[in-house]
Amino acid sequence: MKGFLHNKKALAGLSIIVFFGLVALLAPLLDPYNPNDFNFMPWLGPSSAHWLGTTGQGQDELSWLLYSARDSMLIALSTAGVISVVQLLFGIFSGYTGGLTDGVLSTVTNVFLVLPGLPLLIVIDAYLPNKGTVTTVFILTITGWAWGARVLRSQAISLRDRPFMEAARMSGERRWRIVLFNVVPNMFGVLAANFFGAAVYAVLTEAGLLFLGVINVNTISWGSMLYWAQAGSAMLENKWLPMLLPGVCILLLGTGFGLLNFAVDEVADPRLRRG
Amino acid sequence: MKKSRLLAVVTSSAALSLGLAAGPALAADRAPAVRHGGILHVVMPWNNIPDNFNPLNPGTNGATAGGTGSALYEPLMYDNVVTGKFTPMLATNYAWTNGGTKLTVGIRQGVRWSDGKPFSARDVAFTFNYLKKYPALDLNGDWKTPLTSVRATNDSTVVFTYSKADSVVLPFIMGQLIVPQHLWAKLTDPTTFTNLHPVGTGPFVLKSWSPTQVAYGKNPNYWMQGRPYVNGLTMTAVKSNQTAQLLMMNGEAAYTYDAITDPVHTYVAAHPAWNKFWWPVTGLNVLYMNTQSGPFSDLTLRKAIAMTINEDVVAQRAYYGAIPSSSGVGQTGVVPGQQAQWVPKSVASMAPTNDPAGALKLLESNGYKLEGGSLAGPNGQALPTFKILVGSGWTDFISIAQTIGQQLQAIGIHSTIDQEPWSTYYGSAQNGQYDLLVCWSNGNNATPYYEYYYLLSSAESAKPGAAVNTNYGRFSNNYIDGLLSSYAATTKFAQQKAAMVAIEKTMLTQVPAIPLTGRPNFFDYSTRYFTGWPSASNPYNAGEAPDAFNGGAEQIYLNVHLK
Amino acid sequence: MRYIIRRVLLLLLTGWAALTINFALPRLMPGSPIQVMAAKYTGRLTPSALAAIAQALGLKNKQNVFVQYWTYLGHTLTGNFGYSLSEYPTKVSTLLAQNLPWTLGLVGFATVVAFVLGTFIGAVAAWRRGSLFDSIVVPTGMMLAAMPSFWISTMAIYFLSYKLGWFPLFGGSSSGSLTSVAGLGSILSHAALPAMVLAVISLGGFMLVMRNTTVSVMSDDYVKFARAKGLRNFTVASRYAARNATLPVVTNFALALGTVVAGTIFVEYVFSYPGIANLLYIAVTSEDYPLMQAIFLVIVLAVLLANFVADMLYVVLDPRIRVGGRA
Amino acid sequence: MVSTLGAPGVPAEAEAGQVPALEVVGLTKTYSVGKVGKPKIVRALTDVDLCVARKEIVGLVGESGSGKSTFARTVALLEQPTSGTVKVEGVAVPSRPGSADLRAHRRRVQMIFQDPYTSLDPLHKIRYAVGRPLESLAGLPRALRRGRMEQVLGQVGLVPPADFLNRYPYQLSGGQRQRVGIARALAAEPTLLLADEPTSMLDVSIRLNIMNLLLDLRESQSLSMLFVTHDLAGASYMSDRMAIMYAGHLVELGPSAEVMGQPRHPYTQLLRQAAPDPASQFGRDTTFEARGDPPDLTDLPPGCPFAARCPHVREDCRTGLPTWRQVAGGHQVRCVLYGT
Repeated sequence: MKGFLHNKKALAGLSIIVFFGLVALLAPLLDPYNPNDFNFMPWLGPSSAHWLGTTGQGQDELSWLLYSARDSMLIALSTAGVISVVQLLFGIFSGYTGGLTDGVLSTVTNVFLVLPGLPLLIVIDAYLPNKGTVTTVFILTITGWAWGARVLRSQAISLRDRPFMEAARMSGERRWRIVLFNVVPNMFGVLAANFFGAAVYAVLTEAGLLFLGVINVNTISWGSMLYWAQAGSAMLENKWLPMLLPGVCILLLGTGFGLLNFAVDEVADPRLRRG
Repeated sequence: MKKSRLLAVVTSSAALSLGLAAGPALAADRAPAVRHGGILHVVMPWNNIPDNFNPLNPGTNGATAGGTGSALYEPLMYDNVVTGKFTPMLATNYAWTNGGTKLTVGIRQGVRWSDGKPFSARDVAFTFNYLKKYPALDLNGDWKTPLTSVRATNDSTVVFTYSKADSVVLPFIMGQLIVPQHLWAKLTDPTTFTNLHPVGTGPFVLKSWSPTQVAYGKNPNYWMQGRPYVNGLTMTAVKSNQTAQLLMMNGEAAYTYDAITDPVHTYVAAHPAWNKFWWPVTGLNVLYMNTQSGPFSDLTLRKAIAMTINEDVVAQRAYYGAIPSSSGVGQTGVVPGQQAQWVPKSVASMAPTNDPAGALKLLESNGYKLEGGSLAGPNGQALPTFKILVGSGWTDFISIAQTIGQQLQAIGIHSTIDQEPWSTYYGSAQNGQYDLLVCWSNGNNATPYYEYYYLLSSAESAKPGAAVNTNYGRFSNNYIDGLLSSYAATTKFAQQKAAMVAIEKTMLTQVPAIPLTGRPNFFDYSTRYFTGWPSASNPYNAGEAPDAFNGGAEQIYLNVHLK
Repeated sequence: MRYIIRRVLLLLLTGWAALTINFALPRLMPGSPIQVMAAKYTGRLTPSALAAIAQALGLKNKQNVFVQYWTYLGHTLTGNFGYSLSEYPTKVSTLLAQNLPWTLGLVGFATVVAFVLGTFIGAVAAWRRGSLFDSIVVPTGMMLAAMPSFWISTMAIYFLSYKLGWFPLFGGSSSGSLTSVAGLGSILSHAALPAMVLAVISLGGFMLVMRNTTVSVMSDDYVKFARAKGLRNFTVASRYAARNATLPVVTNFALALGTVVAGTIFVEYVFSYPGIANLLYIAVTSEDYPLMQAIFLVIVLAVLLANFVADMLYVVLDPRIRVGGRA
Repeated sequence: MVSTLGAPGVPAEAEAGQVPALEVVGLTKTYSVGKVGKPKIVRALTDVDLCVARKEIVGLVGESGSGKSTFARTVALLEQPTSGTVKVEGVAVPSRPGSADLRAHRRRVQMIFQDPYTSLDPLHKIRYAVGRPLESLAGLPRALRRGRMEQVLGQVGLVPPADFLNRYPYQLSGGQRQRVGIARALAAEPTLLLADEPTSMLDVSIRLNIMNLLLDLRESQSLSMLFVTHDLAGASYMSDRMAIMYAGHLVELGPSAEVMGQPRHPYTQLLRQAAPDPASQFGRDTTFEARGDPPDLTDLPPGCPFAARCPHVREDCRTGLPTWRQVAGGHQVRCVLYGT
């Protein structure tokens, strides 16, 4: 942990995440207007009343931009959380348990790895009746868990053969306790790196799905901001701020999670550590 | 389509006889100097252009590959839904006799197919009988009407015989594209036939094809002397609306059919002198409520919602003022172009005004209560949060839903927007699985009849749980059904109008559905190189799309010419 | 040998599972293509026209699902994908043939550029670990990897094509004839911007993976030893470190193909490019089952084969695997 | 108990009617490996009999792959025996032990692992390693645990014990870690200790310390011990008796001085040559000069497993497994060179 905080990439990533986290928490206080308020003239330019102007729908751009941090943080953290749990369970059941379970689960992973994720997302989304955050997290999880699961599986396999697992058995530990207190904590480094990797995936993919108009574009989020900018022909209205800024925010948040992923990797893998 | 329709002698319509007398409505005839030449570039947001020019094939691009129905093949007459006029094409005249059960159509002489073979009434009869043989090709459902036979009595006459009178089939008969008997009689499977070397009577012939572009050249055998003015036509598929728009803005194409977002400030603003659009309203966007069961079966609630929604704001938000709203007299469901003829002053004076406060009073006097910002029903229970169903990706409908949702909060009705992929959206609409639905109306025509028929007729509704065809609100009322029948039962304009007026009043008093905005044809054009376009002042067509298969776009190809 | 047999079996098993999912997914989708079409024509098609279309598309005769599955497997093996619903009556195979070359060209070019440039930059960064160059490369790679492809595409079109007019606005070419010199020039000028965007967004991943694997390899004893022996930096870097680090990068690349397709969907969508990824998006949104299945299949097979080739490459390059198996 | 020839593992005390700490009879362990449909059987242990008397240390010696570790792990029930019986203090271990049986077994039998660097969970403090057996095996009330932890750490020479309780494994040296490993094994007060090459991963200078610690513990805690090693000299220093294992078979068994001084089995002689001076050589890795490789355990020849490498090999060696022969008091060998 100490090494982690001395890592520059970790610090930079953490600062970005904390920044967006604060914006997300304080959005109702920071927002000059309610982002759902459509009562302004559409496509106003930047002014003292609307620092970034208004959308084609007549909403205040700045309020939308700030409030959107909530959606992205929520999606990123909850998707990454669910994906981590799935990957962890997978790692334990496939890697630690081994045997036939492992064979079946490994094949499932391989199938998910070769299926093209984005189209699969769109198809599954079309099948689901309710288009809320839960749905989004669900479909992002379905298509996003397989990559990290492989890593966790091999981590679990290598843990399974470590002597301290046998030492724990000799100490009379029950199986579930070994899993909980010896296996899981030792997977934590990989798990954390995967968590941040999944967060990058979630942020980018959700924004992409919103941009394509596949999931609920009434969400106040950066992806839907881009969707509406595109749909409202912001380009032809010569309004480039509403196209530029949400993208920059997505990019920054993604980079923040990416840096954390990288840093955790570096700290967890001594070969990548400096000096 | 079990409708009882009685004889309707359409020739009694003054408008129609005018159209016939004038011959092809070629407005540019009067222009002093018409320059010939030039290639007209058309752009469309199609994915691909199929290598198939089969005019009878349903396909999915509105029946045919780009230009098949407008450049290569022709109908008997073009039915202009804006003016109600028929423009003779392969037919020159028609008459109903035998109590409205016999339709005699005069066929134009001197027409040749583009391969040089002569065209005659036998080709027409062949085409209709072909549709009977292959029902999959019968897009207009001609053989689902009381039609019993189609015969060519000689080279210039075709006779349609009906088992009983049906006045409303005429637009469909006249709109049918005609194919050459000498080529099509040999086909074994016309439903999957890919017509790679099309032979038609239209003004153009196919020159080249690629998945993204087709080029057409002048048909040397074309029957109309001196037409078309242009030497050729290209149609380009660009996949996205926005790209089509960009090409139009840059003057790289002169004609497209595209619902441009905020056309005045984007497309027109780029070159105000050239970039024009004419969006004639031919239908409606409607807020449907399930009147069969649930809270919206209560008239009070429907009325209050209608009073609360400000259609002008809705139209402004969704279409940036480019399309008229259905406020005021528009609440009758009669589109603006038809109002002068079909809406009398007595109905116009009943036109409601936007009045959320009045809506609340009406609700409260009927047992509803506004408590803590939420509306409670007469039974004391708060109304649930309603879902407004729209199709995903349709930004205009989503904007409409957003605006309505916000406006309804004034009377304590809360809603969320349910955005579904197209098929789910349409399936839910047909199965009544929605609270509130933003959808189009059906039956664009020159009179309000079909609009009302599809919107309100019991025949288009269904029992709970069963799917409806077009009456998504499931409104069912014997009085309305009677009025619709009486319209079809008479040929007298006064009596037809009386039926329509009664329905208009019902629309205002019973609120079976709430008209929101007009639904136009999205015709966009550029006068940079070409002139002679249709417009509000010269509506020789209804602003149809290049892939329309009723000959609408053909009117444009015949009339535009170099500046 | 045992390893190869196991790989082949895995290939077949995964292929079959993907085929089956491919079969099941569209059948799980709600609604029907007719409803999509009705919605698409927003009231301009009469109910009888819809009925006629349904009949022509063969959507009325319902077969037993197992019969359908059997037919599907047979057709897939013989490459008979039937007719596209959204472009009826064009054959799916025709559409594939029309669209596949565009994507192959675009993705091929972009990936090769990204791979070559990315591994080179990554290797140099690893070698000059902790230098200014390295400290720029890592965050830059991170940002490139977090770049939303649809956004960068839109921005590129807005500024480079629309504002500056340097590149065409859309499509694969502007000329009808693609074989002429002008046609070729048109193809290249149209491909330039989307290919650059694709290359830029895939660059980051290659850079970072190459950097990290090289750093790991460099801490291995034999590289340390080679350096200690006084071999020239360049020799060590190219002979020992880079070569051993490239192996995992190559296998990663094979797996990453699936992800590349996702990025390509956005790029082709925004650029209206006539490729297979855009076609897939269209197929999915218009519920064109046969087309969707065929494209899914093409992608799955491509990824599977790439993985298989990478596995075989492993056998050739890493003798340890020939003996035992991998954990 | 029958004659010494019939039951070679039984030491003299057992014959006197005293219940041995460990009594293993006919222990066999096989693994199935390879493809489905065409499995191969690896015979890791074949029909092994061995007894460890109270307070006795028995050295189990063999080269790597000989099955000596498998023997210890099977006795510890980390592996399921394929057949044979294991009795601890006269109580037979159930053939399909439940978790309660396992805990009862581990209460009495504990194991010291080879590698002190990987046998401690790096994420847990020493307190956890030593404390867990107190809770889950000994069932010691919470209040008493700390005292017992300090006591047992003191016994293995980690002083002051309180300091070590809160350290992480990475803060300890290799020798200290192995002491923690021994403390962990001792915590639940077992009667039998299975030491699986406890010194092989340690620096030579520390090996003797650990061995002496184990010898002291035998005295102070009245422990019996199975000392598994590939180091003949180390085994002779530690053990009362030595058992030589080859390819899953015991080939020679006897008092350490006897086996060391007069090795009888050709294999033992081979080992002995590799470690010339027992007094100075224990602690150094011994290597064997052997003709040929150890046999493939999946394809054991029917006769003496050592036949392929044996300089004195005879025809009858290849046909049947030699029986045990008594060569001196308590010294037995399984070789045809010695008369029945």
